[in-house]
Amino acid sequence: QTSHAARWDGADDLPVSPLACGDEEGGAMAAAMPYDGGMAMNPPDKAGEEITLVDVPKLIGIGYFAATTEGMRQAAEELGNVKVKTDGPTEANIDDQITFLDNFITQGVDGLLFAANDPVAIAPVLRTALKKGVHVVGYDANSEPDAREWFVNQAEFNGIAKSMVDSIVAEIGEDGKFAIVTSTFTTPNQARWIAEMQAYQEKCFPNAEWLETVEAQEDNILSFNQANTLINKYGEDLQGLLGMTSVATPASAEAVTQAGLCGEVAVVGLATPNAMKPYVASDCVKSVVLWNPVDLGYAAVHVMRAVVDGKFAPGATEVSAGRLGTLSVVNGSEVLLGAPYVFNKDNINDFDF
Amino acid sequence: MTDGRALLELSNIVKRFPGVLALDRVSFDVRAGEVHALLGENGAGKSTLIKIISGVYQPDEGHINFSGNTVRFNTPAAAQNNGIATIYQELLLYPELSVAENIFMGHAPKTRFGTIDWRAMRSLAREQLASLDIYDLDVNQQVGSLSVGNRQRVEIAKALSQDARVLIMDEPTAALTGADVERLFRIVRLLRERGVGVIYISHRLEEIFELADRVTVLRDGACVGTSQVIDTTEDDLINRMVGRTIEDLYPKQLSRIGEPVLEIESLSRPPLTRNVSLTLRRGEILGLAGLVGSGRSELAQTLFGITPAQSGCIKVNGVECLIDSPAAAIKLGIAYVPEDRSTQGLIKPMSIRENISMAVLKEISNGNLINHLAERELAQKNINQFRIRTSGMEQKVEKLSGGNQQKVVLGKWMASAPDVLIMDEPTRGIDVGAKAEIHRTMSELACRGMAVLMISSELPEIMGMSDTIAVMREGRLVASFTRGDATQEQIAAAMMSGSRSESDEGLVDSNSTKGAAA
Amino acid sequence: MSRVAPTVSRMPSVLSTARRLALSHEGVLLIILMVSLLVLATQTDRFLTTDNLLNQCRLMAEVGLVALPMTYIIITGGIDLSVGSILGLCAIVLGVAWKNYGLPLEFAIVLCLVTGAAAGAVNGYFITRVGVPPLIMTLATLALYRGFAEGVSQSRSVRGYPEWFYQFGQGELFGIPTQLWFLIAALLISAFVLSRTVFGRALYAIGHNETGARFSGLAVDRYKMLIYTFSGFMAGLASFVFVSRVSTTRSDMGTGLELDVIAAVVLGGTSIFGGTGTIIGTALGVVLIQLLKNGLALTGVKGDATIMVIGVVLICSILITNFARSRQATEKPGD
Amino acid sequence: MNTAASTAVSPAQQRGVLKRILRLFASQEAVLLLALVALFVIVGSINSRFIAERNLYSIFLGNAYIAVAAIGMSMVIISGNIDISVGSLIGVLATISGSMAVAGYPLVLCWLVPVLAGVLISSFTGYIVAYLKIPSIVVSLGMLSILKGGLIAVTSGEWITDLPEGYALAQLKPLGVPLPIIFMIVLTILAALWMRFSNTGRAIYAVGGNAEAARLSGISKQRTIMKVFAIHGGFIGIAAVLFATQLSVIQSTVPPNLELTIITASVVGGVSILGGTGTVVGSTLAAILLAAIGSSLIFVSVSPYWLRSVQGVLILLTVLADLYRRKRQRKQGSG
Ligand SMILES: Nc1ncnc2c1ncn2[C@@H]1O[C@H](COP(=O)(O)OP(=O)(O)OP(=O)(O)O)[C@@H](O)[C@H]1O
Ligand SMILES: Nc1ncnc2c1ncn2[C@@H]1O[C@H](COP(=O)(O)OP(=O)(O)OP(=O)(O)O)[C@@H](O)[C@H]1O
Ligand SMILES: [Mg+2]
Ligand SMILES: [Mg+2]
Repeated sequence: QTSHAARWDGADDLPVSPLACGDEEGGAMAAAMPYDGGMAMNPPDKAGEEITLVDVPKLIGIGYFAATTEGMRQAAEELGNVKVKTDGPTEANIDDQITFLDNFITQGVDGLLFAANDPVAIAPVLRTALKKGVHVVGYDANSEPDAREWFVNQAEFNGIAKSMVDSIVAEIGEDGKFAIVTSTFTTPNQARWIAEMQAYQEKCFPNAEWLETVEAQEDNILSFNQANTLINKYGEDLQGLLGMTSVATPASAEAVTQAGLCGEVAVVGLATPNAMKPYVASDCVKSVVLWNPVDLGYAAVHVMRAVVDGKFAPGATEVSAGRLGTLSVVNGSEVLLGAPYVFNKDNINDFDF
Repeated sequence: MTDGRALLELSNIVKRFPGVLALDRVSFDVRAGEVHALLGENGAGKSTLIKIISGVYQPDEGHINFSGNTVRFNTPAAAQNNGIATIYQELLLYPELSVAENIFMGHAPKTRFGTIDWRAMRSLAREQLASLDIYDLDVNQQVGSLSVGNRQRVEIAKALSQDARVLIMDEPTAALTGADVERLFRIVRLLRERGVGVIYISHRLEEIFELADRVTVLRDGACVGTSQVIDTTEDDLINRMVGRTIEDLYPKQLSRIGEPVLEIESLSRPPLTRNVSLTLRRGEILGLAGLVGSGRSELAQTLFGITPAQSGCIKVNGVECLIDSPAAAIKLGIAYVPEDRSTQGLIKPMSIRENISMAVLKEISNGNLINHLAERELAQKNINQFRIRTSGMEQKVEKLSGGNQQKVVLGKWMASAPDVLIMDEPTRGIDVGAKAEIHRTMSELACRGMAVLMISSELPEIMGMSDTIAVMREGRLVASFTRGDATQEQIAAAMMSGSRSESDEGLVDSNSTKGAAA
Repeated sequence: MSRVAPTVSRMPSVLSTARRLALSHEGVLLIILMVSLLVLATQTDRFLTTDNLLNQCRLMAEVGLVALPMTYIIITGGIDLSVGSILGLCAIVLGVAWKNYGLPLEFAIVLCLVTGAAAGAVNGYFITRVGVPPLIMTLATLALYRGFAEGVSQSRSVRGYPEWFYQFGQGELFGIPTQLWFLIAALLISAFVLSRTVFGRALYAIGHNETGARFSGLAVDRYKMLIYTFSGFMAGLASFVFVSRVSTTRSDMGTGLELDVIAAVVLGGTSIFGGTGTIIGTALGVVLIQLLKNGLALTGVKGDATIMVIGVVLICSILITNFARSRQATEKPGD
Repeated sequence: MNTAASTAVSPAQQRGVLKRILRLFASQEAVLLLALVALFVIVGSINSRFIAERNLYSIFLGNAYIAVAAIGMSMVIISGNIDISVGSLIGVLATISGSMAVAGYPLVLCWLVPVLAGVLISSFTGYIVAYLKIPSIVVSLGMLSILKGGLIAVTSGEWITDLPEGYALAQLKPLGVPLPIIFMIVLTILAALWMRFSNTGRAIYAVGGNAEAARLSGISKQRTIMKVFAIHGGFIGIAAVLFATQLSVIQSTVPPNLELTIITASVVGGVSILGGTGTVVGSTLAAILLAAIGSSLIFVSVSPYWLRSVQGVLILLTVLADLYRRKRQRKQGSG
């Protein structure tokens, strides 16, 4: 346990809730919480009518949000009465994102979908939207609960943390040593995942050693360089690398491959299947953790449609989401997409995003 | 030596600038093997004419004939390729590059493979400087660290390093002292022998008589006439230039010299100011003579707080004080007219009005607010007093002729009404008419109790205007004379005496061995 | 020569004055602004409404505040790339001083402004006394100050400010967003100082020829020190407004701000080589960029296309001014 | 000034040689080299793995493309210009290269076309700068937006995967040395020689040092700037290919802050932002130094939160060391 790892607490002051160790589903959803989301004020009744939605992801122009956009397109096509457009800043910038949302509220839309760069910063503008009768649903990265109606949660933080840690431990053993490559320490999702991972690891694998965490932006060559530096710094001490973003994971895999250390340094991380296929095929990477971002976008549109149609109101415990079947409500106002998915050599070729 | 046929011929050249007709149907020619002088008041159009020849400007009307063909030089490169080399009035060098590179920029010697031959370039540069009798310049030195005089020498070497058929020199001697001027003349005569046509511009009339074969006078952009130099006299030329005769170029009024205002004692800022002691009194004009690089400007800048002294003491009105910035100097009533007007004296892209008020901004403002009315009055007063030729006070200074720019610098500092006025080459590039005017003003100011420290490379000016003459050499004050005591020869001897020739030889040796070692 | 052409300008005919104004860069910008306003207004009726416009003012306040001192700095031929990082640092100081050290929020705000000024003064000190070129100095502090922000905050955000604090970023005064008052006041003062005072004149002189300005006895170093400090201070002010607007403090606040600000200033006609530029131009530049972003978004143009349009406008506006100037220069002797 | 020291011949000769050696050591390159060596020695003694061959390769390998891009950038800056759009350009060119590879074009074309495209796009920038006389910072700021917006509009951020076998140029290791390192060294040497021994190379210094003087000595400013930008585009193209082929996927986006990294390498390498001085050797050394600093801080386990501050301080120290050297030199020069 190094000194910096000790400080991981998700950069906010929320408590961590590690799931139970091992395979037992002990951490099944806690008791139902009352609805804590917000409400659109006197929205026009558009039940069954065509609606226009705008999706403002953290940033546009990266693979992950290209996939969620694709999911939204699929849902819109399937539903037939939804039009959805994606637009947002070109850098993950809290200020620009707010500007975009502001503009869309002015423009007048029926619903806003968002993935927040900062849960608090985005809240005022979302509240404005609710006040003006615009429905607001988040996905991927949450805002303060009362600033939106529902949040489609791809997987709970502690669930992801458990999958990641379980996967890496499966490869390097319960007393293995590993390091992490993340985007930045201020990115909320990543920060929380790391915090949950640490809590889970301390609880379930106290002998595993967490060597270091490095930042690498959303830049793949920087990620590659950082992974290389970690490999060089720790030598044989390093047994595993965890990539916290869909950029860092393939870059770490690449670094391991180019260093000729496949099999000696395990790579596990969040990533999209397409980027990981070569490494999984070459057996350098055994497992990749992710939900399906296409499904995430798809679910978000379905949730929004259900809200507009009045079929999904506060207090509901589940919602039906097209091909995904029914999704359950957790934490008061979150719709859970499901447990995180672990891709491996057997199933990775079934996915294309 | 003159074969009578024109090498370069300009006919009926017209050039207009916004608001100004700079050249009005001027015809002019140079023959192979002659020195053709071009004279005229400040702003008469001399520089414009030669810039047309060298391809910087294109004429609005008229044509140019070069060795029998009508030509049009659209770029300076085109003129250069035709063998026209030019020394411009404003020094145009690359401050970050070495002396050698400055000399050969654009036509560097090449190796067999077509790449630049640095070794040859350095040795050729050394040769070029040696042919000008310049041994104290290191060809590897950055030009940015040279004094104006030395930069002028580099500029001359640069022009002479090209194989020129026509050599144009726009006031090449403005920043040079006697010996350097002599050397330059020797070279010009040599080129003349070789059949080069030389166009020579200068405001020092005696140079015209020494060097030129023919002379053309421009006035208000029009050609007043061309004549053989032997057929004319100085008065005649002046008359043609300014339309009147100048009685006395040095109208020195003897003033009452009062108590000391500026006393300096063993002031040092090595390596260029060493142990200088000097006293400047009210009403006194102190002329400071010296060779290029003798440290006069350096001393002035030390007094003005630009390069504060490292030791010694400065007393103003008897009170010892610390001068560590120009602002401090100005507060003490010291003003400095710098020698390098382009970078130090003026903010060229700004208007005449703004430049003239620059040093007295605080005085003409109410608190921090600029009083535009007062500013305009001040500018107009200066334009009238020094007869600055301009289309108005809003004219950008960079659009003025060289001499008129110099007048703006003078005006700017005289406006500040200081107790001590330090002037570094004050009449550089100023025409005879205006020169007399400036000398008169200087003298008047002295009579009213101002103390003037005048640095000049023109001995006649030093002799004509100073109450006291001091001579600097290698950073030290080496001699001092009172008005009337000294002859030109004595001063010149004080400027040069010492080990100059010996150390020159030493340098030649080390230079050539370095060259061989390289 | 000095047959000075008969000066038409003595009798300033309304027409020629109007033409001169229209041909100035500010004129060109104003025309572009008007045209875009008109075009955008015909595309959507949600654009030209008081609500929308006021809201846009809220959004552009931070860039606007920082752009004013940046104009000063660029006029002197310098640049300040560290403004974004100073903004981040100040925001963190504000948050951390209040939350972690328990200082009263009012005091934390003052501390935030002082930090900004100090950060700017450090830039100024190295630039004037040590002689580090501004670009290099601020490139280094761009990394340094951001690093401080991360270090001090340990990359944690600070939230949960008291309600009154949000008044500055989210509230209104007489129906006008609070920060717009700040912006307008700062704008008027800076414009006045630049155009009327000795200080302003000195900035132009320094930009054109620093040596010349120094030889004229202007206190060049002091002025430069002042403007870099001012720049830091305004970044601090902007950070306070920003934190108040977005209700949170993060160490990555203001990332990339420097380019937005420089784009606005340059679009406003301030020459990057120093010596020319006006506050009015900068104000127009800020407004034009903000309205283009907003208007294009409202008419359904996507973000990627919008930034392309802004790139084109940036180049074209300078191109048009250059063209107008050269036309003016060649026409003059003819008439 | 003539000094008494040059009386005897042999000491002067010795002094000449000594002086030349000293002069060699008193250059920006030497300062950087010294800093680099110091860094390796200090960090190597703390953690010997830092100077292991593998880590040295990693440092060079992952940053070679930055060094290559910095060569072109240095030329642009020496000519008195700047290019802020390099990051976006590299993103665009890498995407072009990858898309062509996936579409099945011959590999050689996939490597060459981006270089040509780089030359073309950059020449376009150069054309606007040189012939339409718009300051390069404005043009490249505009180009940055245009290229970035265009890239997003075209790819919407889809990664390029399934790259064909053999495409990964940067992963080749002829003679055991990774190709990017070879590229970096060879290109730096070639560029350095070219800058020193070619007419155009000198013209770049001339135009950057004093454009007016250059014009009057028959050097065409326009053509020189065009050439500089074209060549710069070539270097950017090569950098983009190295960037694209380094990993097995191409992230078809603009790498964040890449332009600042490249410009930092140039200016820390001693290229004066005012134009006229600097060398490409310096910029390459600086690129390596910056990369080594980044890596070394991880090796000595600087708290990740304070990492960026330390980096900023180190950059500043390098700059200050150079400034100090220059001051000393100036003092000696006048003595
Ligand atoms: N680029 C320009 N734009 C506008 N006016 C100009 C420009 N260059 C010169 N002029 C004007 O043209 C006239 C002639 O200037 P020129 O430089 O040829 O004078 P000159 O004879 O060389 O004077 P001096 O002896 O002072 O150098 C002057 O009135 C000057 O103001
Ligand atoms: N800024 C500078 N940096 C370094 N050396 C300088 C600088 N200015 C002048 N020098 C050197 O100082 C010496 C004396 O210069 P200074 O200008 O004081 O002499 P001067 O007598 O006024 O001669 P000049 O007629 O050339 O102006 C010159 O040899 C020059 O090389
Ligand atoms: Mg002239
Ligand atoms: Mg002098």
